[in-house]
Amino acid sequence: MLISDDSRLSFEKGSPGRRGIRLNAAPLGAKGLRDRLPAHLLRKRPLVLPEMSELEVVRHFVNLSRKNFSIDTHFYPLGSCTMKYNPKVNEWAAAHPAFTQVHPFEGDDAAQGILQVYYETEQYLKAVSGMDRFTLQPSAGAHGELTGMMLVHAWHESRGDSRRRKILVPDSSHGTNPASAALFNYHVVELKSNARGRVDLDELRAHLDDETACLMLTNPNTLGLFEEDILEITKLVHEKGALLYYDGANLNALLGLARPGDMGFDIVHINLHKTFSTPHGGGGPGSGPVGVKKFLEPFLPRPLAAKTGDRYHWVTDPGQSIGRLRAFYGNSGIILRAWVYIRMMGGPGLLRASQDAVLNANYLRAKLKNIFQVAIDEPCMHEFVLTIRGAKKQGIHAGDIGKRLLDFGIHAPTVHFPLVVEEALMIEPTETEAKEVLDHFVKVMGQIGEEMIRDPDLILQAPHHLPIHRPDEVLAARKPVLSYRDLLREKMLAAEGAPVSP
Amino acid sequence: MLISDDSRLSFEKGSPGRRGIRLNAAPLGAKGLRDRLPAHLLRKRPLVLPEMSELEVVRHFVNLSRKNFSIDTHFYPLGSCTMKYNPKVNEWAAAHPAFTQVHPFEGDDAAQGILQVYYETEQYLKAVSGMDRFTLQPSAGAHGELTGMMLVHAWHESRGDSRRRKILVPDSSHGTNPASAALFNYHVVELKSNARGRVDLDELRAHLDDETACLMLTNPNTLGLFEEDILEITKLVHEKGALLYYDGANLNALLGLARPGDMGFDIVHINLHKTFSTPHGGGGPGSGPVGVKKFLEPFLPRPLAAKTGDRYHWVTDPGQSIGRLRAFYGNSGIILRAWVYIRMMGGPGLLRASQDAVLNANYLRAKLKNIFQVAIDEPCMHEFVLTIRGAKKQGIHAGDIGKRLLDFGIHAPTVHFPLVVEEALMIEPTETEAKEVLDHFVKVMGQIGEEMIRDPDLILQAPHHLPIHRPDEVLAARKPVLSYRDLLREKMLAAEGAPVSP
Amino acid sequence: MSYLPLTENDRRDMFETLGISSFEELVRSIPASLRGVKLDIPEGLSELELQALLERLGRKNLTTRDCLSFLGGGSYDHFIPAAVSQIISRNEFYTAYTPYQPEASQGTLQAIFEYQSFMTELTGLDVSNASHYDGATSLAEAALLALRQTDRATVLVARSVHPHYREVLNTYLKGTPFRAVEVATLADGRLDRADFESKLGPQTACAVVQSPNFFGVIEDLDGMSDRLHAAGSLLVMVCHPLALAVMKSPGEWGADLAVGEGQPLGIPMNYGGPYLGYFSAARSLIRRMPGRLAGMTLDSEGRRAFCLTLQAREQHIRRERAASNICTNQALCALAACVYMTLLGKEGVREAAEMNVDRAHTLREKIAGVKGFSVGTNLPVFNEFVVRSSKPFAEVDKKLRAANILPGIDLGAFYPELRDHFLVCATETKTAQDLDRFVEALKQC
Amino acid sequence: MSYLPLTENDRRDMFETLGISSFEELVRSIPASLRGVKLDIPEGLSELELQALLERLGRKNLTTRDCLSFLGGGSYDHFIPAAVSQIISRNEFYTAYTPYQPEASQGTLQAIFEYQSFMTELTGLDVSNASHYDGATSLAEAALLALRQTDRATVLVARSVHPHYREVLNTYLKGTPFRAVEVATLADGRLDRADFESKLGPQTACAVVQSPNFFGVIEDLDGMSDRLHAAGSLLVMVCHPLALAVMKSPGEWGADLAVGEGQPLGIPMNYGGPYLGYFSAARSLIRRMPGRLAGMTLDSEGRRAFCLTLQAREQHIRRERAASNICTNQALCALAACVYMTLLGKEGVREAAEMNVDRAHTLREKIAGVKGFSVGTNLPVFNEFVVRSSKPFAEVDKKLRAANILPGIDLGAFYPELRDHFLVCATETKTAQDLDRFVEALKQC
Ligand SMILES: Cc1ncc(COP(=O)(O)O)c(C=O)c1O
Ligand SMILES: Cc1ncc(COP(=O)(O)O)c(C=O)c1O
Repeated sequence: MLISDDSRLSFEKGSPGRRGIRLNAAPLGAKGLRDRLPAHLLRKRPLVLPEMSELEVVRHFVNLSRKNFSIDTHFYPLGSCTMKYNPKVNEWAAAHPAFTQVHPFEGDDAAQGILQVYYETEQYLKAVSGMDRFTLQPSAGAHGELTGMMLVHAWHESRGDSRRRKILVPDSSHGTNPASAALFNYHVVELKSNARGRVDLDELRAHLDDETACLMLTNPNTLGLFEEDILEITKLVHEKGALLYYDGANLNALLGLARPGDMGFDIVHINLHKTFSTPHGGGGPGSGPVGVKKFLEPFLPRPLAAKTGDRYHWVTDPGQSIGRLRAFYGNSGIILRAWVYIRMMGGPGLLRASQDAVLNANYLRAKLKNIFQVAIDEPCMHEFVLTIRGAKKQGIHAGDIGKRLLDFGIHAPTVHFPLVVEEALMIEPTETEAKEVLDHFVKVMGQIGEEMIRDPDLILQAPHHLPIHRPDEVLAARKPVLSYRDLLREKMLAAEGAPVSP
Repeated sequence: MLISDDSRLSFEKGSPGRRGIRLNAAPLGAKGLRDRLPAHLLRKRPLVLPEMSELEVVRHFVNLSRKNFSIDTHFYPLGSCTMKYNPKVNEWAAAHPAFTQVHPFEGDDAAQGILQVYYETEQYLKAVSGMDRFTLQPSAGAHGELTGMMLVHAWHESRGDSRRRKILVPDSSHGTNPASAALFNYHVVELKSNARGRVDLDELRAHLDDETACLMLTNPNTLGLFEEDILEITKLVHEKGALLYYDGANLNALLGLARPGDMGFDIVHINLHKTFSTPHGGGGPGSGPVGVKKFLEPFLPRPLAAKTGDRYHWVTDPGQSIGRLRAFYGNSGIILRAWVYIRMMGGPGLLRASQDAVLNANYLRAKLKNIFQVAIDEPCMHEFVLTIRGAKKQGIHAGDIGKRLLDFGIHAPTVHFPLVVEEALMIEPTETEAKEVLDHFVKVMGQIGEEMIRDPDLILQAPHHLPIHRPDEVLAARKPVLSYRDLLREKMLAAEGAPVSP
Repeated sequence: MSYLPLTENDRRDMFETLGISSFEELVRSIPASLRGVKLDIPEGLSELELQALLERLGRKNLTTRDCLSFLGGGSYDHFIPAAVSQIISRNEFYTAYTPYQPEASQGTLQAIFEYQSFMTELTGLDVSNASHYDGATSLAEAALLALRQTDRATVLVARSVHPHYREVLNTYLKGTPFRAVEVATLADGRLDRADFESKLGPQTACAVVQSPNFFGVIEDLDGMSDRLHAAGSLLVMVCHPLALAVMKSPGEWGADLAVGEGQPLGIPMNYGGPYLGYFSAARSLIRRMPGRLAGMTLDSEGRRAFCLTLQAREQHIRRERAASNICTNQALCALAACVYMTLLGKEGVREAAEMNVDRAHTLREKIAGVKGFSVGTNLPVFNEFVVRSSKPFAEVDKKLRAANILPGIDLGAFYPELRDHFLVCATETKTAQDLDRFVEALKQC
Repeated sequence: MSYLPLTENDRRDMFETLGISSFEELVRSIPASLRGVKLDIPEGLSELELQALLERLGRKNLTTRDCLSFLGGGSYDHFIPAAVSQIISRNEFYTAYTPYQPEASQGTLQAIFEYQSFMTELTGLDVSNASHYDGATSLAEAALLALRQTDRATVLVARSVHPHYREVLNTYLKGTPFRAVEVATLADGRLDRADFESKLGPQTACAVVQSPNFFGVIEDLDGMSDRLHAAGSLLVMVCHPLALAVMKSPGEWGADLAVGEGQPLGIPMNYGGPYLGYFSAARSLIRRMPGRLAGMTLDSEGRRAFCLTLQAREQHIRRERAASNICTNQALCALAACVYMTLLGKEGVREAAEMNVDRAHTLREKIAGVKGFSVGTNLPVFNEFVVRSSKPFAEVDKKLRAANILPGIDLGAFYPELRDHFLVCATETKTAQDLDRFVEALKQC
């Protein structure tokens, strides 16, 4: 048995009195804890924590890790997530003590190395995006979007224009776009896409008015399609005095091919954890730098990285800044990885990366359209969307295809959006996958296509070869067990005869 | 599918022209390779090497790793191998650039840190073993044994005694003991053990004579039994003018409990990769320091670590040294790990380690004797041996039990020795395993005990839940395919109609 | 051009499959006027060159290995067991995405569940999310939650809350109908309860108190939550998580929300990030909680299984009606904290916390005896405290840096009234020799 | 006392199971006079203390990050891709034992098989073992093999073989009926073929030649193997493995055995170890090969499988009749070499080798022009060469160290005739600036 079937929590392992890491807690001063902190400031409720040896802890987590799919073990064509290879030299750099062991308040002169990384990363992002200035504070894409909304607001406010409370987003947009606007108390208006999955110019015109603060757009959009009318769109929006926000989650399609700044976008965020190869870490951390055109620079969060002579430093003049978006400066370890990636790839390498990402996606699209329906069958950019709405009569949903893929050691494509496509499978191979991997994927999809006809149950019951079958998500939400204490409570209730949950 | 079933070689992956790591090979000088090296010194036969992207390489090896059992993923009670936990701080230390990036010829003053580690490790090993001086050159236990044979020879030679060509080893000894003696052209005589698995004093007396150079002994021996007559044994041997060599592979039983030096041994090797927690690395590297009594010090390999005032340095005076056993000084990275371990454990911790190792073994012995026969049912030291000779009528061998254990996620005990016990299962739990793990093991062994009666085939066909079933070892030896080129050749032959091997 | 596996042959074959003769045919939907980008980015380096370059840059950073640092103030130099980085560097952890496919992510999901368990233990509250960006943004989201939950407009924030956190909160509220009102600090560093009382009003959604606060002081919040709850408001606490191993927990103080910076739990200082915003709440607030939650359930065969749950709060389901916009969080940092807590365990966590209390108080006593320096207060602290210098702090700082010591954070930069005060932090990493060396150096000032 | 999971409760329960009341009852077989050991070893440290201590010791080593080093001579500062250590640090690799249970060790076994494939490629010979301790011991075992195979008594060894290797060989032969005879080196560093001819005799089991030899010179071995084979002797070559990517291979020269140090293939200098002895041989010698061999076979269902094979050569089966006593080898280092070769691949390995040739020749040309220094020869080298100083080398060394440069290895320490000669090594890690800095510093001498 290679993968342990033990699903006990750390809390359920170990033994009372067993020790993992111990410290030499002998006090340096003459007094003990109770002399230092009065009783009423002390914790009463005892901490329920595991008591495990270091070996037990290591085995626990190593075995947990072995239950995961990941880029380094599996093909992971999760659309919109750009699951490209995370180069190992990035990890080496980010783990280097010369960068990890630096305190954020050491002062600029004591941090010239990392400051240079901040500064140069900004220059590279400017080059890639065509924007004029960046803040590297935002910690993820959604954080960048929120920053963007604040910038939009600050700009209109600065011009005395406070009617603009409306944010337009296409119905194909990622959930964070409307959510970010709403978090900032903006009013969200969703634009219906046209039959070719793009922004419908008439629909846009119909909703654009002098209460419109901004249009948020992903380009290529979440169907992997480039907005051909982009120049017309940005012109229309600008004419109405609104701004344009670019969700850069799909920038991996465009490096060196086209720039949001040139398209007319005013604000851009870039996901370093997508386009610039930093790892997803099981959900984070990421980094979502926000770039703007010159006229918005005064509003950017402070501090900003700058270089005077040979010296790198932070500029803290408040200007008309919207203020700070997080403590300190940014996710330095992620920014450092992105810097390493950009230096390794170089300009020509980045262009090639996008070209190959687009080529890989189109190749898959061409191969798979013989088996499944492509939502919008045109040349795509870095990703494309299949629809399996035809299989609904057999009760098979897109999610089921995803589950079945797991059996073959392939991660499921994105299935929870874009909402504009029924039963969507959003597939993004990225440029770091070899043609052989794509061909293998096509073969597996072909087999699944046959199974849909021959043996739908095989798909509906999938996955068959993983540590668990499908979890009961309804039960999880109806009776949330979210911590070890919840579990203990549930067990107590069960012992008292209450209906059982896990 | 969590574990890939792909068993292709790296050579069979990738694609011509694909690149992993590239270097910027632009020459600094004016000339190219062919101007530097004349044609007749250049390689003609092209290198057949993989052409893979970095992601492909990472996936290849990560997936390979996932096909292994290891301490960090599985209980590994492999007798005689002391598969104890490998502390992570050891690995941190050994990977520290301040130790990895040091060239062996930098000179003593540039290497005071690592020299201190060599020096102190020697002091600790002296304390643990009761010996007077150590060389840290030998790279493994067997290398230490060979060193020992050379020391034995040098000693006798130095006294003008050149008749002594006989080395005595018990029949329970590890294969390296006779092999090391033989490698040095010594004549090996095997002593039959007595009914209690120990050295038979009469047998010893019968073979001891003035041609005997040395007796090699493991104590506790490979049955996990302490040689109660050890003082008598060493006395007898010394009286005959022969020396005593201590194979320290089982020293994990004795830290702080008893010392080979006190028992009368003249030469000792210690396996840092067993007793002192350094990892086995899939077969190595290890380190096998050799310690001697004062009178043998002049013969030790040079250089030796020394301290003068506050300064650490190498002593290179040849003395009557047998010479050098390897290039440079030793497996520094392994020695450093052992040093860290000793510093972390401290004297009392080491004693406790041995006590717990002995307790764990006896606990298992007591529990398992209800299921299987213990070869010599007495209190054992750090390990013990079961015999399943009773199951031979069902065609079940010790090895089959080992294979069946794999199905339960437990590594097989040692089954290929000691040769004195028929169908032996040599079990060494080590002190780093928790009681719960031992109890689980007992439960599994109980189930296997039942299967032996109920369903022997289940055992004979085991393992059932691993990436491969039993490999055909006869085929492997009959038609050795030992490299990718061998495979290509086999394939060519097969294509030409020759009988097929893999 | 590393990392790109397509060979010229591959590209040719793929072009053929696609029936195209040039890449351009694939990107015809990009208007021609947008093309022809010239990327002003230097040529790629080999990894050999990159490694050398990075070493060079690294030498331009001063690390806490190279000096003796007493800097704290939201980023702490705590001991990190070697096992932490070795575990979180498992490829299967760090190269996985958010665990949307539970069958293929039981490792990550169970680890998040355990992380949530640790944070609820420490905070004494009922639920914890899977992480937020950092302590500051976590606080901002907590305030937004309170505003929504109470349907009120004001957030009271102690002036002793980390200045960056207050700035971030203000940023989040700017342009909204909501605002933050500052509650004063007493001269000894404690919350000014009278000022709090005077500002508590019918529009108060919550009060935000940090403890240990930015000046290091452990607050006595006796009666605070009762007062707030009686007024229909919530109590939000910001805490150093390791302090909670010994300090009365937010749950015990009656807090409704506890947020803060999880960096002390096994995460390096990293020049300020990536860190770990933790976010815990009372059960009643669960449906408004931002961020991901891992829950325990059963699979179709009745086996224990983990999955993301209550996703109806989240943006990918609810879009503009979501509880928050957060998507990517700080999962790997949460894993580090989880591993750290598991490794230290019940006793180790307590030991670590006690050592901080010991080091800080011991050092404060020593500095109190140095001429030219005085300590603001003798109130209990966790691992940092305020020192006042009779000389300009810039001078002190310069002298100590020359002796390779970073004496602390200039408080004047954040609080004009605290010119020549500095914040000194001493964690469990400091030895008796370290403290003595510091005190000796101060004496030379 | 870390790492010990038994609690007092556990011990009590286990004592009960065993029916004992004290540990002593378990160890009664140890004579009383042996007991009462007092371990003179300091109390254990916490990991926090240990980390600090190790950092302190580390600062007492001079690393090649801190200086510009031109040291070679059997240990080389080569570029190592970051992926190597990340892969070999996989818990499943480094905490596994020798793959005796093939079903539970396919990962290690396949990796060894691939390592063997790489070494046979590089050496051009038929088979490679799974590793030996280091280059020197690998050579000693090769000589023993040749002695056994030919049933002869003498090994001819070039004086230009690494001095440590020759010492080790002598150690291995001392006390046996066998002996090593030195073959002279010409003034320009090449093997003295005339001396070889004169020493070749009916008792010659083999000749051992290193290329590039200890002086850096790539030997021209034209006719050598024919000559030896005609005499019933074998040719043993010792080679820098990376040099074999461009240099005529042992197989092509007709060698029977190729051994040497695999450290250049992705293994750090580690102050001399752990390294990697590689060992390759012609197929006819396979049954006498020392060490482990991984073979490819089929499992009972006909699937490809790997296992250790030809174990009848080994000590655990054959005991005193084994081909060698080796058991534990350098498996993890072999894995590192395997990963290194795979990462660099066909082109990368060649590029790395060519860069060495370029750096060494370029530097030699530059140094040849510096007054006070002369280069011994213009013969082709791989990455090192001999420089003669007109001043005492100790002075040069001291001056360059003051400029933070390690100029090379003092050859006088190994060869009395080479006083004030030093061995300079320049690998692919050296840049144009590095070479210039070195040359400038030499000019200042
Ligand atoms: C199109 C799109 N926009 C925005 C986001 C949000 O980015 P983040 O997860 O970094 O907050 C995503 C993330 O999946 C995305 O795919
Ligand atoms: C009893 C005994 N002696 C000697 C050895 C040989 O040690 P090494 O493998 O380090 O060469 C072993 C190794 O398994 C052993 O168990």
